[in-house]
Amino acid sequence: MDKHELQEFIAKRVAKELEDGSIVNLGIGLPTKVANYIPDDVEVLFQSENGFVGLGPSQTEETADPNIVNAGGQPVTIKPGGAFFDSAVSFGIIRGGHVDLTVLGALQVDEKGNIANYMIPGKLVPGMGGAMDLLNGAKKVIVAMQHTAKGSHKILKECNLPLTAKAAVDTIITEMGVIKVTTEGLLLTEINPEFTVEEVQEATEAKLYVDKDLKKMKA
Amino acid sequence: MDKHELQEFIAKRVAKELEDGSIVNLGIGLPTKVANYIPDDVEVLFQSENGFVGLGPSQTEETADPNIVNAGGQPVTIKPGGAFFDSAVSFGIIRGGHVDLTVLGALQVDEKGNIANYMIPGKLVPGMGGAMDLLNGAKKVIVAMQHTAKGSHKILKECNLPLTAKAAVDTIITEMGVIKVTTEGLLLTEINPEFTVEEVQEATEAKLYVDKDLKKMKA
Amino acid sequence: MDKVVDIKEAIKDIRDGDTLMIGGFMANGAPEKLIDALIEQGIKDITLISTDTGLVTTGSGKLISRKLVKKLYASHIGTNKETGRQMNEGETDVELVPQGTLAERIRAGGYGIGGFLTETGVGTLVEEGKQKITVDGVEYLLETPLTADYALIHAAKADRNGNLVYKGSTNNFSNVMASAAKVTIVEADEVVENGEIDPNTVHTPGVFVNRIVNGGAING
Amino acid sequence: MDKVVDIKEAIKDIRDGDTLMIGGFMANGAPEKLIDALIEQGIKDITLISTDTGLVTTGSGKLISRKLVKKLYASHIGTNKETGRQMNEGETDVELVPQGTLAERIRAGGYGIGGFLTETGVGTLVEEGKQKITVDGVEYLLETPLTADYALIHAAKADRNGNLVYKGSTNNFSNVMASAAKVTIVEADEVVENGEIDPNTVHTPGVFVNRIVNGGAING
Repeated sequence: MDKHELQEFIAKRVAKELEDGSIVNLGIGLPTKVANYIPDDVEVLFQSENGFVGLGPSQTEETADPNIVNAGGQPVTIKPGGAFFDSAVSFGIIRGGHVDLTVLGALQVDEKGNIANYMIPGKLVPGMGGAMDLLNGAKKVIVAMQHTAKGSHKILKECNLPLTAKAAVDTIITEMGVIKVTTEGLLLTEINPEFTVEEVQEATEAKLYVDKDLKKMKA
Repeated sequence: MDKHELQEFIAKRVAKELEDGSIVNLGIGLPTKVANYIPDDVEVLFQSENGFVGLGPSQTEETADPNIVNAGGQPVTIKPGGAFFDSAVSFGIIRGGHVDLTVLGALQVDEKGNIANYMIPGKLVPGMGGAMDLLNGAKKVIVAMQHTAKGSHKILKECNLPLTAKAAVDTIITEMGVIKVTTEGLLLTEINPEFTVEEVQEATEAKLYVDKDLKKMKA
Repeated sequence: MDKVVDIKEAIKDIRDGDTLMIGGFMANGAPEKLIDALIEQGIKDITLISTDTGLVTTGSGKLISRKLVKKLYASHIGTNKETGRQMNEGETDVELVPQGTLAERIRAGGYGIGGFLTETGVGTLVEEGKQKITVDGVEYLLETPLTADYALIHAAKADRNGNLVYKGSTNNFSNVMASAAKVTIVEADEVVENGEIDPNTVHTPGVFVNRIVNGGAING
Repeated sequence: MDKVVDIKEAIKDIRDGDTLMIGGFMANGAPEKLIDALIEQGIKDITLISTDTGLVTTGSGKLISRKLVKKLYASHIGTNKETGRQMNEGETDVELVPQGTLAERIRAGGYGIGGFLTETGVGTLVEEGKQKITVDGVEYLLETPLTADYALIHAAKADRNGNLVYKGSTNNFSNVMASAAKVTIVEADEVVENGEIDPNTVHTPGVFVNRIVNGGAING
């Protein structure tokens, strides 16, 4: 799989985690692609942290309404039954536990569920935006990312970049498998049949426990 | 003057304190009457703490819109240029210092500007409603009340009823005069010509300082 | 998502001892039909959070009059004489909360705020049992969040997703209460399809609402 | 009360070193004409509070690109490369604030809240220099209010009293910023008479607004 295919594969698998009737916030980048793969029998409301629920599909320059953009600043629509509000309400929704699921990318995740995804000191400092609030506030946090960064480990014993949040991640979904963060450590519950458990462990710094009921990962 | 005339006299004098362009909150009872005496050249916006600015006149049963009541639960109107909001915004306006003036009644006021107006322990405990917020939040606080309660002092050296707020009152307006709360004590700045300074002092437990520029109180 | 349910269905899991937030300001904007249905269903020992207790025969006051409330958080109880009597005779435990503090504590409960600092109540009985925190030389009370098992509120209009529109001064505490309960139940005078409420005019987003009762369709 | 003024009049008392809040999310809903007029007037050493710094050529980013900002409070600066460069080279002092915390700190500033407790940022660099408070066994950061000398915001519509209506996602930080500045200046695409905005649909009450510029009547 090339990078594009990898990302679509991950997004498709994440989409299966979406529960009917839930409120979902998707981060920028790979997580945004999840919206393209929602199962037909599942209705979710997407929240856009800049100020609405009912986020609809991206628009072209021709169809764009300049008054409606997503959290990436791109033109989108609002679906029937959506609502606009200000940033204080939007983050009240997030921080008050009214978002059922958030899907975010990460630079690093560790076996305690710590996550680093907003800065590389002295190099890349885009800022945390709404990520810290989402990680603390959302009922469930899925990290969706490629398993390694050009071969370097991203799933670590302990993050060494500045944290975005402590003990916040519930599930990690990569092209290699699905990993749950448990109090005992990282539990591999699904594996992409293209890889062996040994290969996944090799691509992971933290120790992986393997679910006795390990399943094949299907996108 | 009978009780009714006294109250109208006080309300008229208070009305002269209203500044053009200001946001004003009037308490229930005597303070409400102030709205009837706004000078022609003065435009004020009244806030109703249950959720709007632009409070208009009271309505009869026939003209009442059941969706619009004032903080006393009575049917009123909203004036053009007004706005409705929820209680959190309403008290944000109050606590954030966006109300220029509040006029409230009191059971007791003292020379430090302390005020008691929400309970008589074991007897009358209606609750503070929005009074504590108004006393702390409004830029200026006028107490409008009869000078004594059937002869008993209400303007004291020190309040002995549970306080509604500490050091909150700026001005006291009664049928006898206008008293400013200063760091040196209570300063009588205007006197109703029907009374002598001695009579006002006698009706006041706290020591009154008399302004060297003492004016006649006109309603 | 269609959150519209029958009124009996909407409230049937409310139990004795639950904590309820009930909207309305002197019963203006109170969910009268939900309250009546609750009385009919029969529950007791409620912890009630309501800015006032309406009048003896309106709003949340109806629960007080029937002695169904064990503990009350309110800012003003002067318009319902029965509340004062129950308080003075020790029948009901009443915590008086300044109205702005009450609204903000409820919002904090709904918005994930662990507490907030306010000058309201400093130097008064409201201080009792509260932590005082000084920031930049100013003394504040630390007020903590309020949440509930159920919020019962009224709206003029709801769509099926639960987006709400209020009229006039009837919003008052309803908007913040909607956010602060595990289950928020709305009595709406009118229920419309999704898309029929302009998303720019929604007062309470449907994400805060769990069940909608069509109040306009209920007799009486 | 007629708060409508000429654009030059509206901003003429803004001085070097003042603290400005500027609305907009990646410049969506930013008061572009007010920002342009401010650049033309010529000020420097601003303390800027803005959730992001737009792009290099839009929104509050235009002030960054011209090196007019001394200190910045923002949640995200990734879309304006010049902000990152100035931060890394020590030209501009940048305090990164989580977006929800930023909105809440501004609201606290406008609403008279002395501070609030949040779990956001616990265990991260955001903790630095902040008081930690434990309530019921949960550790929170005490976040303090933000206020400004001026707030510069955009609205779709304003009446002469300053009641504002936004469209779509353009509200974002504007509503809270309006409450938190000594002087709030609005660039409205349309100005209407009092009474022409339904009081039930007002997003920001005019009590928070001091000056209105009719953006629709200005060329360019």
